Amino acid sequence: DAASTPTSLSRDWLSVQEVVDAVSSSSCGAISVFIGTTREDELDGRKVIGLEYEAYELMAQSEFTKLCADIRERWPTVTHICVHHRLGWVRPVLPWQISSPHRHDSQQAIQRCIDQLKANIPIWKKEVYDTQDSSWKENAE
Amino acid sequence: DAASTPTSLSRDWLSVQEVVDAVSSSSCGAISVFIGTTREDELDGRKVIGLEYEAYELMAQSEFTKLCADIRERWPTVTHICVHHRLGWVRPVLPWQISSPHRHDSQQAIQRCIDQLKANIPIWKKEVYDTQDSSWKENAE
Amino acid sequence: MCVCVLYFAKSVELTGVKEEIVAVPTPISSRDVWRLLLQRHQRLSVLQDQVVLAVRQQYVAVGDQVVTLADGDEVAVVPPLSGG
Amino acid sequence: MCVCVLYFAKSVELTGVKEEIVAVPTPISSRDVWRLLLQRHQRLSVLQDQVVLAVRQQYVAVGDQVVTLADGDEVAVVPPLSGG
Repeated sequence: DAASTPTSLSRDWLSVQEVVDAVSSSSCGAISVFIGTTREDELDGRKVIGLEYEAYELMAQSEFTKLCADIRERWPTVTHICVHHRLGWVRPVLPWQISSPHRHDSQQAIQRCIDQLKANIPIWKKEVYDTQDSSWKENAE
Repeated sequence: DAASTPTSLSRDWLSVQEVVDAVSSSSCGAISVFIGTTREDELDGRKVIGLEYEAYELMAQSEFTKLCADIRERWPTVTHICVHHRLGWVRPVLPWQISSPHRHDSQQAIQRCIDQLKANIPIWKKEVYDTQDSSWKENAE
Repeated sequence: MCVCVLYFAKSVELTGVKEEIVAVPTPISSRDVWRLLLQRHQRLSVLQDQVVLAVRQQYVAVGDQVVTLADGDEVAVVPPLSGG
Repeated sequence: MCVCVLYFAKSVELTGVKEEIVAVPTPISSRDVWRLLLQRHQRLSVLQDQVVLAVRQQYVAVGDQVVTLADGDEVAVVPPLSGG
Protein backbone atom coordinates (compact mmCIF):
# COMPACT_ATOMS: atom_id res chain seq x y z
CA ASP A 1 0.00 0.00 0.00
CA ALA A 2 1.20 3.45 -0.81
CA ALA A 3 0.79 5.93 2.02
CA SER A 4 -2.13 8.24 1.46
CA THR A 5 -3.20 11.59 2.81
CA PRO A 6 -6.70 12.42 1.73
CA THR A 7 -7.93 15.65 3.23
CA SER A 8 -11.15 17.39 2.58
CA LEU A 9 -13.20 20.33 3.64
CA SER A 10 -16.74 20.06 2.54
CA ARG A 11 -20.29 21.08 2.98
CA ASP A 12 -21.38 17.48 2.50
CA TRP A 13 -20.86 14.48 4.71
CA LEU A 14 -18.31 11.93 3.73
CA SER A 15 -19.95 8.55 3.51
CA VAL A 16 -18.72 6.30 6.31
CA GLN A 17 -17.50 3.91 3.67
CA GLU A 18 -15.32 6.61 2.11
CA VAL A 19 -13.65 7.30 5.45
CA VAL A 20 -13.10 3.62 6.14
CA ASP A 21 -11.81 2.90 2.64
CA ALA A 22 -9.46 5.86 2.87
CA VAL A 23 -7.51 4.36 5.75
CA SER A 24 -8.05 0.64 5.43
CA SER A 25 -4.76 -0.98 4.65
CA SER A 26 -3.62 -4.58 4.93
CA SER A 27 -0.25 -3.48 6.32
CA CYS A 28 -1.73 -1.54 9.21
CA GLY A 29 -2.36 -3.09 12.56
CA ALA A 30 -3.69 0.08 14.18
CA ILE A 31 -6.18 2.70 13.13
CA SER A 32 -6.84 5.61 15.45
CA VAL A 33 -9.97 7.59 15.02
CA PHE A 34 -10.94 10.94 16.39
CA ILE A 35 -14.41 12.22 15.84
CA GLY A 36 -15.53 15.68 16.82
CA THR A 37 -19.24 15.92 17.47
CA THR A 38 -21.72 18.65 17.99
CA ARG A 39 -22.88 18.67 21.57
CA GLU A 40 -26.09 19.77 23.12
CA ASP A 41 -25.10 22.87 25.05
CA GLU A 42 -26.97 25.29 27.16
CA LEU A 43 -25.43 28.65 27.94
CA ASP A 44 -27.17 31.35 29.98
CA GLY A 45 -30.43 29.52 29.37
CA ARG A 46 -29.90 29.61 25.61
CA LYS A 47 -29.73 26.36 23.70
CA VAL A 48 -27.37 25.85 20.84
CA ILE A 49 -29.57 24.99 17.88
CA GLY A 50 -26.83 24.82 15.32
CA LEU A 51 -23.24 25.47 14.44
CA GLU A 52 -21.75 27.14 11.44
CA TYR A 53 -18.22 26.47 10.28
CA GLU A 54 -16.36 28.86 8.05
CA ALA A 55 -12.87 28.38 6.60
CA TYR A 56 -10.22 30.25 4.69
CA GLU A 57 -10.37 27.30 2.35
CA LEU A 58 -7.19 27.48 0.29
CA MET A 59 -5.09 28.28 3.31
CA ALA A 60 -6.80 25.61 5.43
CA GLN A 61 -5.96 23.09 2.72
CA SER A 62 -2.30 24.11 2.67
CA GLU A 63 -2.15 24.05 6.50
CA PHE A 64 -3.64 20.54 6.44
CA THR A 65 -0.93 19.48 4.02
CA LYS A 66 1.79 20.95 6.26
CA LEU A 67 0.27 19.20 9.26
CA CYS A 68 0.31 15.84 7.51
CA ALA A 69 3.97 16.29 6.54
CA ASP A 70 4.77 17.14 10.15
CA ILE A 71 2.98 14.00 11.38
CA ARG A 72 4.87 11.77 8.94
CA GLU A 73 8.18 13.29 10.01
CA ARG A 74 7.48 12.72 13.71
CA TRP A 75 5.96 9.24 13.31
CA PRO A 76 7.48 7.69 10.20
CA THR A 77 5.47 4.48 10.64
CA VAL A 78 2.21 6.29 10.06
CA THR A 79 0.69 4.86 6.90
CA HIS A 80 -2.58 6.60 6.18
CA ILE A 81 -4.01 9.88 7.34
CA CYS A 82 -7.56 10.87 6.60
CA VAL A 83 -8.75 14.28 7.65
CA HIS A 84 -12.17 15.72 7.10
CA HIS A 85 -13.73 18.87 8.45
CA ARG A 86 -17.27 19.97 7.89
CA LEU A 87 -18.04 23.48 6.71
CA GLY A 88 -21.28 25.34 6.65
CA TRP A 89 -24.28 24.52 8.81
CA VAL A 90 -24.07 21.59 11.17
CA ARG A 91 -27.24 20.80 12.92
CA PRO A 92 -28.54 18.32 15.46
CA VAL A 93 -30.58 15.29 14.50
CA LEU A 94 -33.93 16.27 15.78
CA PRO A 95 -34.97 19.85 16.35
CA TRP A 96 -38.41 20.04 17.92
CA GLN A 97 -40.09 23.25 18.81
CA ILE A 98 -43.43 23.74 20.48
CA SER A 99 -44.79 27.13 21.38
CA SER A 100 -47.53 28.12 23.79
CA PRO A 101 -48.38 31.17 25.88
CA HIS A 102 -46.86 29.60 29.00
CA ARG A 103 -43.60 27.73 29.21
CA HIS A 104 -45.01 25.01 31.44
CA ASP A 105 -47.40 23.74 28.76
CA SER A 106 -44.89 23.71 25.99
CA GLN A 107 -42.34 21.91 28.15
CA GLN A 108 -44.79 19.21 29.13
CA ALA A 109 -45.88 18.88 25.53
CA ILE A 110 -42.29 18.44 24.41
CA GLN A 111 -41.78 15.70 26.96
CA ARG A 112 -44.82 13.86 25.70
CA CYS A 113 -43.63 14.25 22.12
CA ILE A 114 -40.31 12.67 22.97
CA ASP A 115 -41.90 9.77 24.85
CA GLN A 116 -44.43 9.09 22.13
CA LEU A 117 -41.91 9.41 19.37
CA LYS A 118 -39.70 6.80 20.95
CA ALA A 119 -42.65 4.49 21.52
CA ASN A 120 -44.66 4.87 18.32
CA ILE A 121 -42.95 6.44 15.38
CA PRO A 122 -41.51 3.83 13.04
CA ILE A 123 -37.94 5.05 12.85
CA TRP A 124 -34.85 2.96 13.47
CA LYS A 125 -31.29 3.93 14.26
CA LYS A 126 -28.19 1.95 13.37
CA GLU A 127 -24.83 2.71 14.98
CA VAL A 128 -21.83 2.19 12.75
CA TYR A 129 -18.49 1.50 14.48
CA ASP A 130 -14.89 2.11 13.47
CA THR A 131 -14.48 -1.67 13.40
CA GLN A 132 -16.92 -1.71 10.45
CA ASP A 133 -19.53 -3.50 12.56
CA SER A 134 -22.90 -1.92 13.10
CA SER A 135 -25.93 -2.55 15.23
CA TRP A 136 -29.56 -1.52 15.25
CA LYS A 137 -30.52 0.15 18.51
CA GLU A 138 -33.67 -0.23 20.56
CA ASN A 139 -35.36 2.45 22.61
CA ALA A 140 -35.85 1.47 26.25
CA GLU A 141 -39.43 0.48 27.14
CA ASP B 1 -51.63 33.48 13.95
CA ALA B 2 -53.16 30.25 12.88
CA ALA B 3 -51.81 27.22 14.69
CA SER B 4 -49.40 25.26 12.59
CA THR B 5 -48.03 21.74 12.64
CA PRO B 6 -45.21 21.39 10.19
CA THR B 7 -43.62 18.00 10.36
CA SER B 8 -40.90 16.63 8.20
CA LEU B 9 -38.70 13.66 7.72
CA SER B 10 -35.81 14.33 5.49
CA ARG B 11 -32.36 13.45 4.34
CA ASP B 12 -31.41 17.12 4.39
CA TRP B 13 -30.94 19.51 7.24
CA LEU B 14 -33.60 22.08 7.91
CA SER B 15 -32.02 25.50 7.91
CA VAL B 16 -32.06 26.98 11.40
CA GLN B 17 -34.10 29.85 10.04
CA GLU B 18 -36.78 27.46 8.78
CA VAL B 19 -37.13 25.94 12.23
CA VAL B 20 -37.28 29.33 13.92
CA ASP B 21 -39.74 30.74 11.39
CA ALA B 22 -41.94 27.69 11.74
CA VAL B 23 -42.68 28.38 15.40
CA SER B 24 -42.15 32.09 15.79
CA SER B 25 -45.43 33.66 16.69
CA SER B 26 -46.29 37.01 18.19
CA SER B 27 -48.99 35.44 20.38
CA CYS B 28 -46.61 33.00 22.00
CA GLY B 29 -44.74 33.74 25.18
CA ALA B 30 -43.02 30.39 25.36
CA ILE B 31 -41.17 28.26 22.91
CA SER B 32 -39.78 24.95 24.08
CA VAL B 33 -37.10 23.31 22.07
CA PHE B 34 -35.80 19.80 22.19
CA ILE B 35 -32.82 18.86 20.13
CA GLY B 36 -31.56 15.34 19.82
CA THR B 37 -27.88 15.11 19.00
CA THR B 38 -25.49 12.45 17.96
CA ARG B 39 -23.11 11.66 20.77
CA GLU B 40 -19.60 10.42 20.76
CA ASP B 41 -19.90 6.92 22.16
CA GLU B 42 -17.46 4.20 22.80
CA LEU B 43 -18.71 0.65 23.30
CA ASP B 44 -16.44 -2.35 23.88
CA GLY B 45 -13.57 -0.26 22.56
CA ARG B 46 -15.42 0.51 19.34
CA LYS B 47 -16.18 4.08 18.43
CA VAL B 48 -19.41 5.10 16.81
CA ILE B 49 -18.42 6.72 13.55
CA GLY B 50 -21.89 7.33 12.25
CA LEU B 51 -25.58 6.72 12.61
CA GLU B 52 -28.11 5.70 10.06
CA TYR B 53 -31.79 6.43 10.45
CA GLU B 54 -34.41 4.50 8.56
CA ALA B 55 -38.16 5.11 8.63
CA TYR B 56 -41.39 3.59 7.44
CA GLU B 57 -42.01 6.98 5.96
CA LEU B 58 -45.74 7.10 5.23
CA MET B 59 -46.59 5.52 8.53
CA ALA B 60 -44.14 7.72 10.44
CA GLN B 61 -45.84 10.75 8.89
CA SER B 62 -49.28 9.54 9.94
CA GLU B 63 -48.02 8.73 13.46
CA PHE B 64 -46.54 12.25 13.69
CA THR B 65 -49.92 13.66 12.72
CA LYS B 66 -51.67 11.59 15.39
CA LEU B 67 -49.08 12.69 17.96
CA CYS B 68 -49.67 16.36 17.15
CA ALA B 69 -53.43 15.91 17.52
CA ASP B 70 -52.87 14.23 20.87
CA ILE B 71 -50.66 17.11 22.06
CA ARG B 72 -53.25 19.70 21.06
CA GLU B 73 -55.96 17.79 22.89
CA ARG B 74 -53.92 17.57 26.09
CA TRP B 75 -52.54 21.14 25.98
CA PRO B 76 -55.08 23.25 24.08
CA THR B 77 -52.95 26.38 24.50
CA VAL B 78 -50.19 24.93 22.36
CA THR B 79 -49.90 27.14 19.29
CA HIS B 80 -47.19 25.81 17.04
CA ILE B 81 -45.56 22.44 16.81
CA CYS B 82 -42.55 21.85 14.62
CA VAL B 83 -41.15 18.37 14.34
CA HIS B 84 -38.23 17.29 12.27
CA HIS B 85 -36.38 14.01 12.19
CA ARG B 86 -33.33 13.26 10.11
CA LEU B 87 -33.17 10.16 7.98
CA GLY B 88 -30.24 8.52 6.31
CA TRP B 89 -26.65 9.00 7.36
CA VAL B 90 -25.87 11.28 10.27
CA ARG B 91 -22.25 11.78 10.89
CA PRO B 92 -20.02 13.66 13.28
CA VAL B 93 -18.34 16.89 12.36
CA LEU B 94 -14.81 15.78 12.06
CA PRO B 95 -13.83 12.21 11.41
CA TRP B 96 -10.06 11.74 11.51
CA GLN B 97 -8.37 8.46 10.98
CA ILE B 98 -4.69 7.71 11.13
CA SER B 99 -3.30 4.24 10.68
CA SER B 100 0.08 2.82 11.62
CA PRO B 101 1.46 -0.62 12.50
CA HIS B 102 1.28 0.13 16.22
CA ARG B 103 -1.55 1.81 18.05
CA HIS B 104 0.72 3.98 20.15
CA ASP B 105 2.04 5.91 17.15
CA SER B 106 -1.31 6.51 15.57
CA GLN B 107 -2.78 7.68 18.89
CA GLN B 108 0.03 10.16 19.48
CA ALA B 109 -0.28 11.35 15.90
CA ILE B 110 -4.01 11.92 16.33
CA GLN B 111 -3.40 13.98 19.45
CA ARG B 112 -0.93 16.16 17.60
CA CYS B 113 -3.36 16.56 14.71
CA ILE B 114 -6.05 17.78 17.06
CA ASP B 115 -3.73 20.24 18.82
CA GLN B 116 -2.33 21.60 15.58
CA LEU B 117 -5.70 21.84 13.94
CA LYS B 118 -7.04 23.94 16.76
CA ALA B 119 -3.95 26.15 16.72
CA ASN B 120 -3.28 26.58 12.99
CA ILE B 121 -6.04 25.67 10.61
CA PRO B 122 -8.09 28.71 9.64
CA ILE B 123 -11.55 27.45 10.49
CA TRP B 124 -14.07 29.24 12.68
CA LYS B 125 -17.16 28.01 14.47
CA LYS B 126 -20.26 30.03 15.25
CA GLU B 127 -22.85 28.79 17.74
CA VAL B 128 -26.43 29.71 16.94
CA TYR B 129 -28.85 29.86 19.88
CA ASP B 130 -32.59 29.37 20.15
CA THR B 131 -32.83 33.05 21.07
CA GLN B 132 -31.61 33.81 17.53
CA ASP B 133 -28.33 35.20 18.89
CA SER B 134 -25.08 33.68 17.79
CA SER B 135 -21.47 33.87 18.76
CA TRP B 136 -18.12 33.01 17.22
CA LYS B 137 -16.13 30.65 19.41
CA GLU B 138 -12.43 30.67 20.19
CA ASN B 139 -10.25 27.65 20.82
CA ALA B 140 -8.41 27.77 24.14
CA GLU B 141 -4.71 28.60 23.82
CA MET C 1 -54.80 -12.64 -1.23
CA CYS C 2 -51.45 -11.22 -2.31
CA VAL C 3 -50.17 -8.60 0.10
CA CYS C 4 -47.06 -6.47 -0.05
CA VAL C 5 -44.82 -7.19 2.94
CA LEU C 6 -42.36 -4.44 3.92
CA TYR C 7 -39.26 -5.09 6.03
CA PHE C 8 -37.33 -2.45 7.98
CA ALA C 9 -34.03 -2.14 9.86
CA LYS C 10 -32.83 -5.46 11.29
CA SER C 11 -35.53 -7.42 9.48
CA VAL C 12 -34.07 -6.32 6.14
CA GLU C 13 -30.73 -7.75 7.18
CA LEU C 14 -32.34 -11.00 8.29
CA THR C 15 -34.45 -11.56 5.18
CA GLY C 16 -32.22 -9.90 2.61
CA VAL C 17 -35.24 -8.16 1.09
CA LYS C 18 -36.92 -4.80 1.64
CA GLU C 19 -40.28 -5.89 0.29
CA GLU C 20 -41.93 -8.87 -1.33
CA ILE C 21 -45.34 -10.05 -2.46
CA VAL C 22 -46.71 -12.84 -0.25
CA ALA C 23 -49.87 -14.92 -0.71
CA VAL C 24 -51.90 -15.15 2.55
CA PRO C 25 -55.30 -16.60 3.46
CA THR C 26 -57.85 -14.14 4.84
CA PRO C 27 -59.19 -13.58 7.45
CA ILE C 28 -56.11 -14.59 9.43
CA SER C 29 -54.75 -13.96 12.93
CA SER C 30 -51.72 -11.72 13.16
CA ARG C 31 -49.88 -14.62 14.80
CA ASP C 32 -50.46 -16.74 11.68
CA VAL C 33 -49.22 -13.91 9.44
CA TRP C 34 -46.00 -13.87 11.48
CA ARG C 35 -45.70 -17.70 11.29
CA LEU C 36 -46.08 -17.52 7.55
CA LEU C 37 -43.25 -14.97 7.31
CA LEU C 38 -41.09 -17.13 9.62
CA GLN C 39 -41.59 -20.06 7.24
CA ARG C 40 -40.24 -17.95 4.38
CA HIS C 41 -37.36 -16.48 6.43
CA GLN C 42 -36.20 -18.66 9.31
CA ARG C 43 -33.72 -16.05 10.49
CA LEU C 44 -36.62 -13.75 11.42
CA SER C 45 -36.99 -15.90 14.54
CA VAL C 46 -34.39 -13.72 16.32
CA LEU C 47 -37.11 -11.03 16.39
CA GLN C 48 -39.68 -13.37 18.00
CA ASP C 49 -41.36 -11.70 21.03
CA GLN C 50 -40.00 -8.27 20.02
CA VAL C 51 -41.69 -7.68 16.70
CA VAL C 52 -45.03 -6.08 15.93
CA LEU C 53 -46.75 -5.89 12.56
CA ALA C 54 -48.43 -2.98 10.86
CA VAL C 55 -51.39 -3.69 8.59
CA ARG C 56 -52.38 -0.84 6.30
CA GLN C 57 -50.10 1.38 8.45
CA GLN C 58 -51.79 0.52 11.76
CA TYR C 59 -49.91 -1.36 14.46
CA VAL C 60 -51.15 -4.90 15.19
CA ALA C 61 -49.52 -6.95 17.96
CA VAL C 62 -48.56 -10.51 17.05
CA GLY C 63 -51.38 -12.47 18.68
CA ASP C 64 -54.98 -13.57 18.39
CA GLN C 65 -56.29 -10.51 16.62
CA VAL C 66 -57.84 -11.44 13.29
CA VAL C 67 -57.18 -9.20 10.29
CA THR C 68 -58.93 -9.14 6.96
CA LEU C 69 -56.62 -8.57 4.05
CA ALA C 70 -57.24 -7.45 0.49
CA ASP C 71 -54.99 -7.77 -2.54
CA GLY C 72 -52.21 -5.19 -2.44
CA ASP C 73 -52.57 -4.42 1.27
CA GLU C 74 -49.41 -3.25 2.98
CA VAL C 75 -48.16 -5.46 5.83
CA ALA C 76 -45.00 -4.28 7.60
CA VAL C 77 -42.60 -6.06 9.93
CA VAL C 78 -41.73 -3.59 12.70
CA PRO C 79 -38.63 -4.43 14.79
CA PRO C 80 -38.10 -2.51 18.08
CA LEU C 81 -38.11 1.23 17.36
CA SER C 82 -35.13 3.51 17.94
CA GLY C 83 -36.09 6.95 16.68
CA GLY C 84 -35.59 10.11 18.68
CA MET D 1 0.06 48.43 -4.38
CA CYS D 2 -3.52 47.20 -4.43
CA VAL D 3 -3.99 44.05 -2.37
CA CYS D 4 -7.07 41.94 -1.86
CA VAL D 5 -8.03 41.89 1.82
CA LEU D 6 -10.12 38.89 2.99
CA TYR D 7 -12.19 38.94 6.19
CA PHE D 8 -13.44 35.86 8.04
CA ALA D 9 -15.86 35.00 10.86
CA LYS D 10 -16.24 37.87 13.37
CA SER D 11 -14.26 40.29 11.19
CA VAL D 12 -16.92 39.95 8.47
CA GLU D 13 -19.57 40.99 10.96
CA LEU D 14 -17.47 43.94 12.12
CA THR D 15 -16.61 45.28 8.66
CA GLY D 16 -19.70 44.21 6.77
CA VAL D 17 -17.57 42.95 3.89
CA LYS D 18 -15.99 39.62 3.00
CA GLU D 19 -13.31 41.09 0.80
CA GLU D 20 -12.16 44.40 -0.60
CA ILE D 21 -9.33 45.92 -2.59
CA VAL D 22 -7.10 48.15 -0.47
CA ALA D 23 -4.19 50.37 -1.57
CA VAL D 24 -1.11 49.90 0.65
CA PRO D 25 2.48 51.19 0.56
CA THR D 26 5.21 48.56 0.30
CA PRO D 27 7.39 47.44 2.03
CA ILE D 28 5.30 47.87 5.19
CA SER D 29 5.29 46.40 8.70
CA SER D 30 2.40 44.07 9.51
CA ARG D 31 1.48 46.48 12.34
CA ASP D 32 1.00 49.25 9.80
CA VAL D 33 -1.16 47.01 7.59
CA TRP D 34 -3.38 46.39 10.62
CA ARG D 35 -3.52 50.16 11.43
CA LEU D 36 -4.55 50.86 7.89
CA LEU D 37 -7.41 48.38 8.12
CA LEU D 38 -8.44 49.85 11.48
CA GLN D 39 -8.68 53.27 9.83
CA ARG D 40 -11.11 51.86 7.28
CA HIS D 41 -13.14 49.88 9.84
CA GLN D 42 -13.02 51.28 13.36
CA ARG D 43 -15.08 48.38 14.71
CA LEU D 44 -12.19 46.02 13.97
CA SER D 45 -10.57 47.39 17.13
CA VAL D 46 -12.47 44.78 19.20
CA LEU D 47 -10.08 42.23 17.64
CA GLN D 48 -6.96 44.21 18.69
CA ASP D 49 -4.41 41.92 20.43
CA GLN D 50 -6.24 38.80 19.24
CA VAL D 51 -5.91 39.06 15.50
CA VAL D 52 -3.17 37.78 13.21
CA LEU D 53 -2.79 38.42 9.50
CA ALA D 54 -2.04 36.02 6.68
CA VAL D 55 -0.08 37.33 3.71
CA ARG D 56 -0.17 35.12 0.63
CA GLN D 57 -1.63 32.40 2.90
CA GLN D 58 1.22 32.51 5.45
CA TYR D 59 0.56 33.66 9.00
CA VAL D 60 2.20 36.95 10.01
CA ALA D 61 1.81 38.26 13.57
CA VAL D 62 0.81 41.91 13.92
CA GLY D 63 4.16 43.51 14.79
CA ASP D 64 7.47 44.76 13.47
CA GLN D 65 7.85 42.20 10.69
CA VAL D 66 8.13 43.94 7.32
CA VAL D 67 6.29 42.45 4.35
CA THR D 68 6.71 43.20 0.68
CA LEU D 69 3.44 43.28 -1.21
CA ALA D 70 2.64 43.04 -4.91
CA ASP D 71 -0.53 43.99 -6.74
CA GLY D 72 -3.22 41.39 -6.21
CA ASP D 73 -1.59 39.78 -3.18
CA GLU D 74 -3.97 38.15 -0.72
CA VAL D 75 -3.97 39.60 2.81
CA ALA D 76 -6.31 37.95 5.31
CA VAL D 77 -7.60 39.08 8.69
CA VAL D 78 -7.57 36.00 10.94
CA PRO D 79 -9.65 36.24 14.15
CA PRO D 80 -9.05 33.59 16.87
CA LEU D 81 -9.53 30.12 15.36
CA SER D 82 -12.22 27.70 16.48
CA GLY D 83 -11.98 24.67 14.21
CA GLY D 84 -11.87 21.09 15.49
